[in-house]
Amino acid sequence: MTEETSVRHHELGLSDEEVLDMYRTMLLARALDERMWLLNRAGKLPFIVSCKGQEGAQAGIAFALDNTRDYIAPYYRDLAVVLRFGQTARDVMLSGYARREDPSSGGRQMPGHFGSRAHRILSGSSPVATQIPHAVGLALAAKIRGERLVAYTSFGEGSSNQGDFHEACNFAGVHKLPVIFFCENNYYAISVPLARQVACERVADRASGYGFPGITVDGNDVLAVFKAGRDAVLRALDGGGPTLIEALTYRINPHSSDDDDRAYRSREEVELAKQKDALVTFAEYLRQVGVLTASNEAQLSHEVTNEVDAATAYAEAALSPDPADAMKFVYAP
Amino acid sequence: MTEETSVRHHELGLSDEEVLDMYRTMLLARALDERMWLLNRAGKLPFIVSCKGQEGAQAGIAFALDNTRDYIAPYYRDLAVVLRFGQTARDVMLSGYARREDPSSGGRQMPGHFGSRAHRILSGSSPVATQIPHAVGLALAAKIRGERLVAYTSFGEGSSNQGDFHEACNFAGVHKLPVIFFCENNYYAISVPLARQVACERVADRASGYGFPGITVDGNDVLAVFKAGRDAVLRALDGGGPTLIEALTYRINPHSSDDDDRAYRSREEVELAKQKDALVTFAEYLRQVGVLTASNEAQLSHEVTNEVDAATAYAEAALSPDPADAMKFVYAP
Amino acid sequence: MAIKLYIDAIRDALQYEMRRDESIFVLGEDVGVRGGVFRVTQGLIEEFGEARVIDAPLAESAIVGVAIGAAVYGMRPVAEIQFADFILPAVNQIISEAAKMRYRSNNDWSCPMVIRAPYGGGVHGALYHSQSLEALFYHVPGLKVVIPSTAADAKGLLIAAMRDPDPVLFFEHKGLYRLVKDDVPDGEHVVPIGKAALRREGTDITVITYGLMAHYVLEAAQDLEQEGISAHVLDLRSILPLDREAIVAAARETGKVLIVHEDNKTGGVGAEVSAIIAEEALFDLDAPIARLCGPDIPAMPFNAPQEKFYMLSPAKIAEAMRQLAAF
Amino acid sequence: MAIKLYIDAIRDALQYEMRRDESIFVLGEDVGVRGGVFRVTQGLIEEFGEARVIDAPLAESAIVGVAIGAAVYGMRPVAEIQFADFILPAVNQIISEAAKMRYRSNNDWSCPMVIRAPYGGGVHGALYHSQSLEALFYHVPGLKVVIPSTAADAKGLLIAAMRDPDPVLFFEHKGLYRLVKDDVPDGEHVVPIGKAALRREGTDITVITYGLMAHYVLEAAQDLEQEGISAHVLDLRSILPLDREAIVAAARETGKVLIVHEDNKTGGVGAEVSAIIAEEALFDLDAPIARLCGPDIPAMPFNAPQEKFYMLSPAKIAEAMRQLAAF
Ligand SMILES: Cc1ncc(C[n+]2csc(CCOP(=O)(O)OP(=O)(O)O)c2C)c(N)n1
Ligand SMILES: Cc1ncc(C[n+]2csc(CCOP(=O)(O)OP(=O)(O)O)c2C)c(N)n1
Ligand SMILES: [Mg+2]
Ligand SMILES: [Mg+2]
Repeated sequence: MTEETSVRHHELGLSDEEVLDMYRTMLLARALDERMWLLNRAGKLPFIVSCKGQEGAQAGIAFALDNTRDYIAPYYRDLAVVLRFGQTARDVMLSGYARREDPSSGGRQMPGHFGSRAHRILSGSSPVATQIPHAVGLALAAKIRGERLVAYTSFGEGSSNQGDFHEACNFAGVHKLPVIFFCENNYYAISVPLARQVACERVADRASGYGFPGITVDGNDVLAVFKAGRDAVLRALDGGGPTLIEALTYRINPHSSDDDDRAYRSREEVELAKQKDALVTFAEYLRQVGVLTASNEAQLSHEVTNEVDAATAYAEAALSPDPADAMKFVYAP
Repeated sequence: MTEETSVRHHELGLSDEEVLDMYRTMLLARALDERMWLLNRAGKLPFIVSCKGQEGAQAGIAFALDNTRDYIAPYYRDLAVVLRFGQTARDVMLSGYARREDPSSGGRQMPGHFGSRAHRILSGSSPVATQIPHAVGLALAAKIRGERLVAYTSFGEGSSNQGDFHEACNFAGVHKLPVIFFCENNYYAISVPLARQVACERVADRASGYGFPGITVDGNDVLAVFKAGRDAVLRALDGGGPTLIEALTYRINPHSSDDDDRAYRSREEVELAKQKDALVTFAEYLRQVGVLTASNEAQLSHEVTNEVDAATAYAEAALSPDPADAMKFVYAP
Repeated sequence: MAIKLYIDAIRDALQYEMRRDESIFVLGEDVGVRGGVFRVTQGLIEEFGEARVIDAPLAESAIVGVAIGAAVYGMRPVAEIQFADFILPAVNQIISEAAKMRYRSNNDWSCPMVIRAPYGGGVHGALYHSQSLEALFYHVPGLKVVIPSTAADAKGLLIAAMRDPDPVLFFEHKGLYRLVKDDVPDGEHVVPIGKAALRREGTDITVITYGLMAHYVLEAAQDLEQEGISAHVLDLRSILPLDREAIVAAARETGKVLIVHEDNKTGGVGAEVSAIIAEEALFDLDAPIARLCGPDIPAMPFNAPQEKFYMLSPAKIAEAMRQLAAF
Repeated sequence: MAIKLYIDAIRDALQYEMRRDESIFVLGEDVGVRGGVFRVTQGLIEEFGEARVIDAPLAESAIVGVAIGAAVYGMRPVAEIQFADFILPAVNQIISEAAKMRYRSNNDWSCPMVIRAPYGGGVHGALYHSQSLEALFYHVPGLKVVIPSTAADAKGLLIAAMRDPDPVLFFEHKGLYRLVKDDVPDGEHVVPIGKAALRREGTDITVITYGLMAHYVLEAAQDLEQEGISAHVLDLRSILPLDREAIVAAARETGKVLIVHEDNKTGGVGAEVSAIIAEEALFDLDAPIARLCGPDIPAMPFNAPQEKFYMLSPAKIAEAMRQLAAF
């Protein structure tokens, strides 16, 4: 492993272990995503929503947060984020198969609707952007209680058009709350391209309407995202208020397993995005700086595959929820 | 009357008659407002919402629009705007008294809920900010139909925090629609002062989140508002899209006849605002440039008083709606 | 006349009416290039262009609010809400604005528009892509709410909705899109809003229902025929306004009433239907008015066993019908 | 015990509970310095400070959404919606989020919070400051909906709501604020949510009601006493959950039922109450189940004659009671 000061992640104060951990998280997210996609195509999982192409941005921001302290209200693509916050491959597969043991919802919700109180991952729903005020409320509560933490929430660029985004940002801005608003701008909201969806040049421009900084980063540059995230976290903890971070990324797969993206974007565009994929470029970086070697790379890949295999086998064999248990937990038991 | 080129309103292409008309509109709005307030205190009108202090900004913008062409979706304080668009003192009083003949609502709505199809004044409701997307829809319809016009909508700074403001601005921005978003920033939303309400420095800053210009003008400077309005109208008609104009103004009266503002702002602050009141400062300007003279000023005042008196007398004597007519017009007759 | 899928009948209605009336335009999420996530609007952008088939930004309150603005201007917008579950951000625009525009302006302004939304479950849609939301709207004066169960009705009611002078919510059961097909008249075909359809005459029990459940009820009725139970089946089609006369007449026909809907029971459409009967036909009844509905849980779970638990089926319905007949 | 105004009882509940439980905080428009537009929260900011009495920006969806975020963290927010009419922009947060948080997370997360909102008419509030909105919510599993009619209940139910592990909508009739006063226990006083109150025993007819109408019904009942008509009066207090047993028992008591509410009739709470009775006590009835409600119009007009036309009154109610008694 290298020691030169010119190594970017060292400059950011990240150890080789940490960047390797980041990479591992991305790899695991990708492997899970690809496996679930296959299982969907094989007719085993009725529905899948994919994080493919966004793992780099997700790992960058997730590692800027403190997964033993902060609260997150993620959106449905944030697989790498929730893995960092403690969900396991098995948890994810249990949700994919809608099993009784699914920690997010007991098989009640679609995959991608993460949740875990133990890991401070707030349960998410399908209507987009509703989680954004929740993060603001978490931050407000922490402020009232005098607890030092950050609340993170993520959403797509299309979802930044919802009223809830606006109202939540303004509330957080007025009360200078420790919130990280993380927009994963993947250029499409289902079929609608950025220019037909968002009227401003950059989603980050919206921050000026709420009196806090907005920055745009290359979402395929894991370390740039990490840095933007860490700066925002430090500001937030210092009482400096919220930050809006826009990560430019790309959704490599169709919107969901029910979508067919050929109607609305060219294959060339998708191929180009695959070349910029952080999973490719970050691996290259790690090889360059000697963190990733032929041997640990093979081992990582082996481990991740085993993890996904084991998770799949476990979830496949796990029990479905009891039909009548659908009546439970409408209210406190 | 003066002819020098240094006269501001001439530079703007406004004739003496036009600025006098502006002033007359402001004066009439003020006189109506004050009369209704008195009638409320006398127990004759159950509820009043006031435009006092905002007439200058309203006259400025209203005269920048074409009242024979444009559509407006005004908010409850826009008395001077609707007068310019064709509502009369009598109409306003009929609404104050909730009479059958009230053209806005047949006595169904509170005063300040203007509406008139003949004058292209869209009927308004009480929930704030809902009119903002309506203006966008009017502009969209005109665009589809190929008709050349502008849609105007107004709202307070507090209401710019509603989701509907955000969603409407973005829609208009994406489709480059001819909309004027006019924010009358009077520093309070009922009791909540600007700094606790709006997280950014200027409401106009929000425009950058929608890819169109946002400008802040002194709302007591009638001509500055007019100029900003006219520039925006020209841009809109040229296909340049929407503009957000923030007019800095002040609400001299309490929020409504049910409010008591002493709990939340000092008398000094209110007194100071009264000195900057456009009704005072614009009159001074008009006197300076010789448009307002001792004689026409007296005549104007006399005319306006007569108009308000006659309107009051008419409305006072007018019939109330028939009780059972409350069942009408739930659906098309 | 041609046999058409429910989904194709809806597209047919849109296309027919857009050709006839230039003021109609469609807006919603992914309705353009993508042709809608269910492909209801497929082909429309090619025929009518971007100006009349608008891919709106992801903001339901704006979709409805902008449609209102266009409607008051004189256009006839047809707004699509991608899933009925996502109509909730637009509730203020629908209830405070669209429903009250005519009333509040004393008939000066009006708001002729249609809001289409796929609803309903049984398609692995989970909590937020399966809900029935009609109970939210059917008590709101100023709105009309339509729920067609056949392809012919889907076309005829949608055309009626597009011609209606007032706002109409048009709920399409997504399970019907490609499940149901029937004879749909070509060209002009209008089914008046507010009239229920008697789907089956019978003498022992009356079943009142709508939407996908109309099919399940008819299936159950057919099975029960063999057991010697004869069911009278009324399909409401419009739940605001409700067809009071048809409801009362159907109840009187047999004196035993079962109301069936997919939406959860408490406060659902069945409550009002039952109340109408209890008000107007109480002494014609030979049995308590029964309701068979979705359970009172927040929504339908994703996993198959619980989704099945939530959903009614012809078998569950037949069982309730048997019990009523035996009363 | 002290005689207190309804509004003071509500403030009493907030103050008592905020002193007892540090996790309770209040947020809403003008609730701080202004003490609320009706002065319900007057004095709270002075006692509890800006951190626990928050003047929120004018954005109802954020008020509810932020409250949800605080609730899941472990706080107990009490959000005020300035007028019930303005709850509509927050419907998505209430129905999609608050009501489903526990269910969707399989009991992992929960959302203990209260949303207070003044509702109701007869106060010159016009179309948008007079509405009854309970029909929008009482069919939503996961929510509780409470409407107290007395000062003592207002206090006891609000304390219960603040201690409830699930989201509670608390509707306060603005006409009651300074109209009604009664004996309110000092200090600790909890009225369990979900239990109706029998306000009057009678033998001829049963009237089921809630909110301001409970007072009008009792007034009418007193008048009718003189005419020899004896009314049994049930005040629901909680409309979700409804107290089924109490409803059925009250209906059986006299066999003649009138349901009275201010909200418009179609799809209102009365529909479900009627349906419950038609389901469970049909053969105990001696008359059709009657409903006397606001008319089915979008909302209550501003002008006095039409407002009066909309509003029920003791006289209108007495007339309906007489008719039912004579049946
Ligand atoms: C309120 C609401 N409206 C519509 C949908 C349907 N929907 C799901 S995801 C999506 C697009 C989201 O796009 P974006 O916010 O850019 O996120 P991405 O999926 O691209 O990551 C839409 C329209 C929804 N879930 N919620
Ligand atoms: C959705 C909604 N919430 C709350 C209210 C109650 N309300 C009426 S006006 C107002 C303040 C509006 O402030 P601002 O937008 O600044 O306009 P201003 O009255 O100061 O001109 C409030 C809270 C409302 N009418 N609508
Ligand atoms: Mg996107
Ligand atoms: Mg203001």
